[in-house]
Amino acid sequence: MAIELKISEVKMSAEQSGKWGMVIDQDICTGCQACVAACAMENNISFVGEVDSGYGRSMHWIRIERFWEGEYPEVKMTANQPMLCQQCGHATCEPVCPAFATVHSQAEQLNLQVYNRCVGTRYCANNCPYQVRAFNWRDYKRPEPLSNQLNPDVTVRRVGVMEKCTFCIQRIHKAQDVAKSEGREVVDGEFTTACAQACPANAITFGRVDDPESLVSQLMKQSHGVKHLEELGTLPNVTYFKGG
Amino acid sequence: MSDNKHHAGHSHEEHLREKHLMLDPLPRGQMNDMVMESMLEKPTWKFWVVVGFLSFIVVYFLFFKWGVLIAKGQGEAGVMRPDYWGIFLVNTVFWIGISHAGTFISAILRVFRAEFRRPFTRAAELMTTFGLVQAGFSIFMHMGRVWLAYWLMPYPNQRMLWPNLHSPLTWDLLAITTYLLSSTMYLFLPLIPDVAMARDRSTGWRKTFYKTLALGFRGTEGEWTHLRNAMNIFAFAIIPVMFSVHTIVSWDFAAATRPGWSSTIFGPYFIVGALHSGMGAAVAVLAVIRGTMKHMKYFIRGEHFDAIGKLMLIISMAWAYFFFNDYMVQWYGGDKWTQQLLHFHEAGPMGWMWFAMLVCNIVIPWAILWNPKWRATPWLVATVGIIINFGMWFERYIIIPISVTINRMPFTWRLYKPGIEVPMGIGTLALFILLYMIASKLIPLIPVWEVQEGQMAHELKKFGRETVVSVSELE
Amino acid sequence: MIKRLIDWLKKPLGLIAVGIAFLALFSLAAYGISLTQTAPAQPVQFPHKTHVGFGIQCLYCHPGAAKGPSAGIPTEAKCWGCHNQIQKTQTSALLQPLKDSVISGVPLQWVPVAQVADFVQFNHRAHVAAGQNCENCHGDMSKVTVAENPQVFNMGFCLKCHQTVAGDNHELLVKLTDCGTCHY
Amino acid sequence: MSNKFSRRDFLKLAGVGAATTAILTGCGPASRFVKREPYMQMPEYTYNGLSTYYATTCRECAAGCGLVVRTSQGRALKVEGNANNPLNLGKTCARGQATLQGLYNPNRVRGPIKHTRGERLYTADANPFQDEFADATPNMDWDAATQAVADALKNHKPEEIAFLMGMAPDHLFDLVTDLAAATGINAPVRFGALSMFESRATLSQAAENLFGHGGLPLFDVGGAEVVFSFGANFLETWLSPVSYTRGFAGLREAKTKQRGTFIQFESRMSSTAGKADEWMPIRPGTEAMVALAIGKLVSDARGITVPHAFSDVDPVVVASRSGIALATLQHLAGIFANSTAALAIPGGAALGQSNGLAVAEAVLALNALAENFGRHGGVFFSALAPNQTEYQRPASAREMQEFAQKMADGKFKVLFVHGVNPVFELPASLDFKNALKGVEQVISFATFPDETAFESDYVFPDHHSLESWGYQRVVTGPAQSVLSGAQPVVSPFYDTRATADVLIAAAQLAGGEFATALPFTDEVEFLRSKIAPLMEEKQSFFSAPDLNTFTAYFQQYGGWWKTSDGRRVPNTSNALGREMSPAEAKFAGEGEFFFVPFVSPTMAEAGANKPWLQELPDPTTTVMWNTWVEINPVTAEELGLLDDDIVKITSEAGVLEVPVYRYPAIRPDTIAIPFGQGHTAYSRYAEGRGKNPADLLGQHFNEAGDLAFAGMKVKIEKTGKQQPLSRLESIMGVYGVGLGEEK
Repeated sequence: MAIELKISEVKMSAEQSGKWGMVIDQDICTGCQACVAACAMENNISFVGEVDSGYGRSMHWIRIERFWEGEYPEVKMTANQPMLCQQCGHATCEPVCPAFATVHSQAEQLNLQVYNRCVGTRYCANNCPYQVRAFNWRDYKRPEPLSNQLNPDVTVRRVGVMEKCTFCIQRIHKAQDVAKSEGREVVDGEFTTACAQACPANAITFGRVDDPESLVSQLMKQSHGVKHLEELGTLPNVTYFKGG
Repeated sequence: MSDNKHHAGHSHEEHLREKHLMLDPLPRGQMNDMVMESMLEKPTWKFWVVVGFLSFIVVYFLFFKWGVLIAKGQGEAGVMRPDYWGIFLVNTVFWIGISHAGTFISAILRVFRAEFRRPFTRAAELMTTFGLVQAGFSIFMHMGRVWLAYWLMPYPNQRMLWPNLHSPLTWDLLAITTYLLSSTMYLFLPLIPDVAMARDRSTGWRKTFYKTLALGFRGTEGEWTHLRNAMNIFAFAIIPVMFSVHTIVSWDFAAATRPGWSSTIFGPYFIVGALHSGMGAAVAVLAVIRGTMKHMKYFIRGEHFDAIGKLMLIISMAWAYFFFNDYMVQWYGGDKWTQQLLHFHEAGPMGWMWFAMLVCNIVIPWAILWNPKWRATPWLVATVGIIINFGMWFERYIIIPISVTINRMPFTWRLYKPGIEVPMGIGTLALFILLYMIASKLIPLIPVWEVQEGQMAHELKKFGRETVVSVSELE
Repeated sequence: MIKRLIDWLKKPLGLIAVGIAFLALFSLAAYGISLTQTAPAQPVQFPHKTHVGFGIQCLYCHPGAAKGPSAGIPTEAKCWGCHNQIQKTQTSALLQPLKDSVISGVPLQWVPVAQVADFVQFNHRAHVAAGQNCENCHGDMSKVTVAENPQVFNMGFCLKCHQTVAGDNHELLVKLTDCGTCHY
Repeated sequence: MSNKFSRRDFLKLAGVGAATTAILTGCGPASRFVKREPYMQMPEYTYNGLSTYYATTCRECAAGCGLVVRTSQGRALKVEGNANNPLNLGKTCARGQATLQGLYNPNRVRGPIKHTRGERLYTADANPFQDEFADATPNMDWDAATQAVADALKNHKPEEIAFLMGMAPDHLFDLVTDLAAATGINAPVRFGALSMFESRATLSQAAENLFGHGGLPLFDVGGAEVVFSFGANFLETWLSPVSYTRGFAGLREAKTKQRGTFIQFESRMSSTAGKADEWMPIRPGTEAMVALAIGKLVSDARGITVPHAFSDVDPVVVASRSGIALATLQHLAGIFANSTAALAIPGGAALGQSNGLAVAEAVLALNALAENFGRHGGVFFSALAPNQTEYQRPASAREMQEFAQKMADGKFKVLFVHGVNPVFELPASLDFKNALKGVEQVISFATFPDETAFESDYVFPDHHSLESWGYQRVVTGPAQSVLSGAQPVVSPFYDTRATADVLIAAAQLAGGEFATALPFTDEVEFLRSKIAPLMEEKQSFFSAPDLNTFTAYFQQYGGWWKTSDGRRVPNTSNALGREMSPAEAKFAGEGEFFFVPFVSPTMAEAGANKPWLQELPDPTTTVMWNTWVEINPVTAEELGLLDDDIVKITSEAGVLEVPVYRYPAIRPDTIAIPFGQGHTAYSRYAEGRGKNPADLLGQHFNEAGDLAFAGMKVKIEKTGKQQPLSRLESIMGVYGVGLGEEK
């Protein structure tokens, strides 16, 4: 009991700000899908085939949204909007999971998805206002030898399990491990997520939001940053610079 | 049965006796025999054909398809982003709703001493239990990894892991389990005198069966006192359980942040909805029992349909109130996504269902049940009951897969197309009917002691020229 | 015929026969289940206790434990590097598989003993760096021939130690009991 | 356990037990115990569980971006950008990321095969999740294969031997060039569908006409303030997408200057045009006159004499022909005129028309007007790669037509094909497949069982690019002179062999001048001979005292590049003096619709065999796994077409049936189809998926010899059939279809 009490105290104080955050500049995002591919390659995401992907079952952890404004010839494509798990400080997915499979990481201030605890009620996905969770609707097999490229640092999910963007937590852990073995702190920009790493336009910046010196904190201070659906009180940790 | 009682008499009195079971008493022994006869009657070939057909559906559509679902994953069903919840949860809510009627009829009407309840409390209570079984099946079908469902139960483990008590689904599980256990007990308690009666009138394996179930009940005064006390306690205790269950089910939706779901009125709205569908299902079951089983025309009469019909009408009105209340509250909430959703309900591709829901739940009940004559016509009321159930199923379908189509990320909106849920849902319905059919051959569907108790309390008294029904207070 | 068989089965002797058949089937099944819990044999009956007895450090053969997530199985070049110089082991029948493997270039197939589930991301380095000795988890290798797993590596085992280590250090406790520390 | 009870018996019993268990427990925990193989000899720099990173070069397109591949225990795990490489500075595109899906593709050619033309190289089952191999079994060994190549070289006259190679100017191209120079065989021809759709010959020819000197222009988008792009899809597949995307980010990221303005003139909104501030839905064929009109209006706005180049054009006529109002033209000219760093880029479909060369010249002339040559944010000639003396452009479509004609005429007896899939990539009207019949012996070095390999007599599979040595010249993109280096990051997965090794060995076998032309023991020695001269270069990113160290650095850094700016400034003295024709393009074929094929931004020409590229949504339509035709919704309504309706598109060259995507940002008189799908081979992921718009293309060229791929008019007919397109987007949410809000 004592342990739990302490943990909840940490949570109360940590709700003010997250630890890891991201800034996405929609003005320079070209929608090229490099982040989507990089994410899939890094995180062992299954492809689902034509029929299922057309039926809303694709497993992209990050998707690029675009809408249209106006009618031809005055039509405009709205700025590409990469949508991924916002790693909310006060996430709506967390309280509804009956099994604590989606929990808040007190140490890293991320929304975790613990695959092996997930029983597949899909309540979290239902309750996610950003609709960024992907469910393993089937056992999507990777035919041999495609499985050779699986990243050993990321659990391969099986049927019936929810999954979502983790802010490449395996890279966070690896960087922390390396830094610790060298007796120092993780330096800003020392590592980044797969999507930010790939982005040819450098539209994605990842880093510590609790470090005022970090690049991502500096960017977040800019006035044109917005957070999506902030009015729901989710305290998202991804800031968007709108296009134009 | 009432034929041989046709002797010359006062016509009004005669009319009353013909109409009201409570005023048309038969000796206890004769009623016992009638019930035993209806139960032990050798089933016709039709019965076996139906049982065989239902068994096939249950085995193939429910269990085999469930195996397929487990082996291949939820992709076999029609769920996807954003409709993560589909017909399985529609059915869960639907069956829990149905199960409410049993408790309502049995407990609330018992508490309020509604005398017309007496012959069919058993049938209604069975509905509670059997309905909950289907609800349980449905919610387990919904789970992605059902083999790990036991993780939702709090049990001590070295991992320091417990179910999340913030989650409405955990409350749900606790509520439904409580409800299932208490309703089963509440079904069993009034059954004891009847199985004791059956024990004394049967031989062979049935004797052993009833003997086991009767727990040695002999009908002594002490036993009756204890039984009555227990039943009274349960009748009072189960009412809040019943209300809580569907309120909690409604919180699955109301506690979520989705447009159209986070509505404060959902609790009572769901309960009234549950009673609506439950009464409809109960009246349909009664009509089938009355039509197919021997001697049941004596026990279940027009007056019962009339009384339930009145209840259905009132509940329909209450439902209509809550529906429009919910609609208005959401409409005036001014949230653009909710408004989009409300518009989608009526004008979207599933708009027909929204209108069908209103017709089935409001227009048809109101149009038919206001008329006392129609209300006393069993087949008509039963048809209305079935139509209401369609309407209520539509209501849940609109609340779940149709409402989750519209969310705050328009890029993901998609319309739900059911898959394996349909046969599996039919499987649960078949299992429900099958359980009823088996129960009709195993336990007395009419609580004879309760009927007799009522008949003893009722008498026709004459005050001057007026014949008046008087009910003496029971101990 | 069948009727006679059934009649016989109803007699005491028949009942005993049914019982025995049932027991046999049951035991076979139990054995089968236990088989899935029993590791297959190792290609070489590697005597850990002998090697430890010579004073060879764990990290000599499993240097990965101090460097990264996986301790690793030593390469055959490493094994043969020593054994090639020892007259006795050059000809030992027990070491024949190793010799064959070195000559043919087909690696030995070891059966890993200490395993965690694939949804657990275990890092040896952090544990070694935190001062955990190998035997805390892997047992005393100076006592066993073929390596055995002294305990089941389940979550209770991990958590118990994590809690003990964290003690009153609250920040450390949060880190060490965070789901995301091991599961991602 | 007694001695009598042998291990074999034990295993038998165990088997029975296991079977019983499987039945009783319902096939429970399948394999609880695994086997692990240690390294026989572990490289000293590696540890179990720690990754090793190798620098190499991306070969998914010809740009030559540097990669760093994460490997662990002999498996390649993740492709990352090489931060050192000046071309891509650590970034990659989606295709680069998916390279591994090619390396571990389930349908690779597994070894040398003697093959009957037309036979399949893998079974047709297209189940993307099926596990079993179904590939053709190698039926010869590499000695025999080398002998076959040697025989082919030796037994034919030099002029009867031809090499057809991929677009990338790589070490193999140099090797074959050397071989050809020494032995007199035909010089290798390089081609790729991308070069066709990029119209590289046109760009180079236009530069020559204007500046008196050919070469690939480099547009410094990042330094510009105003960018006018005439069809150049530089954020998708054009020339060097990663470096141009970085340039675009520089244009938009207002660090030191105003946020740059970007205007795109294009008949359909490509994903590049989608990022533009203003998209000008210009009528196809009027690009040249619009560019000239803007030039004239800019001159007017600046109050200078209208240069000769722009004097022939009448903006009023241009406005009526192009569909851009005169006021808009003036407004655009104002933007261009008022900027100190304006840039105009010609490219894409604008050049793939009958007057493509005129378009390129007119747009380059605009740059001359902006006087941006050699300036920050202006036009340069791309830096030449270290071992290159002039720009070697890939073959134009007309040259490919001539090549195919020679094949059909029986002029070539032996054809070696490497790194290109002409049967798929060339327009069907060119009929390369039939032309192959005129060649006695076709030897394919295909890594994947593509359409050309299906039509070959031998398939001698090369390693996948991640298993190969090599280098690749960076043709355009960075300011520096760059040679991207490649090295194997994993050992070959199958029994494949480097084509360079095969050719060297075969040349030795063939003897004579072949042997003296390639006096190397293997590919690596050849590479070293090519790299060695770089040691002498000044301003080098690294230097080393001896060749071994130098090559080691070359591998470690993933190539070699200079630290100095190698871009050349064009001589623009005559650029504005030329007479330029404002004539419209001519369109071939009958029909009411302009036809614009464009390269799929996610898949390009060779991505279709990678399942994750198939599942990447197209940036503009979000369609996955299929081909679509973009039709303006108004046109669709007139034709009675809805989304997913299959239409029959007829051109003078062919017929194609494609499902409709009602695309709001395309001219009503234009339809567009992405190129990249429609394979009839090339692995289970590519085969039978979508349609190839090249089937509709006729043999029409512009003045520079590039295919006038956007110079066709086509007819559309409704077929009444339907095929649902898999989209990531919601039709309801994005287009409001099915929400009950339709008119």
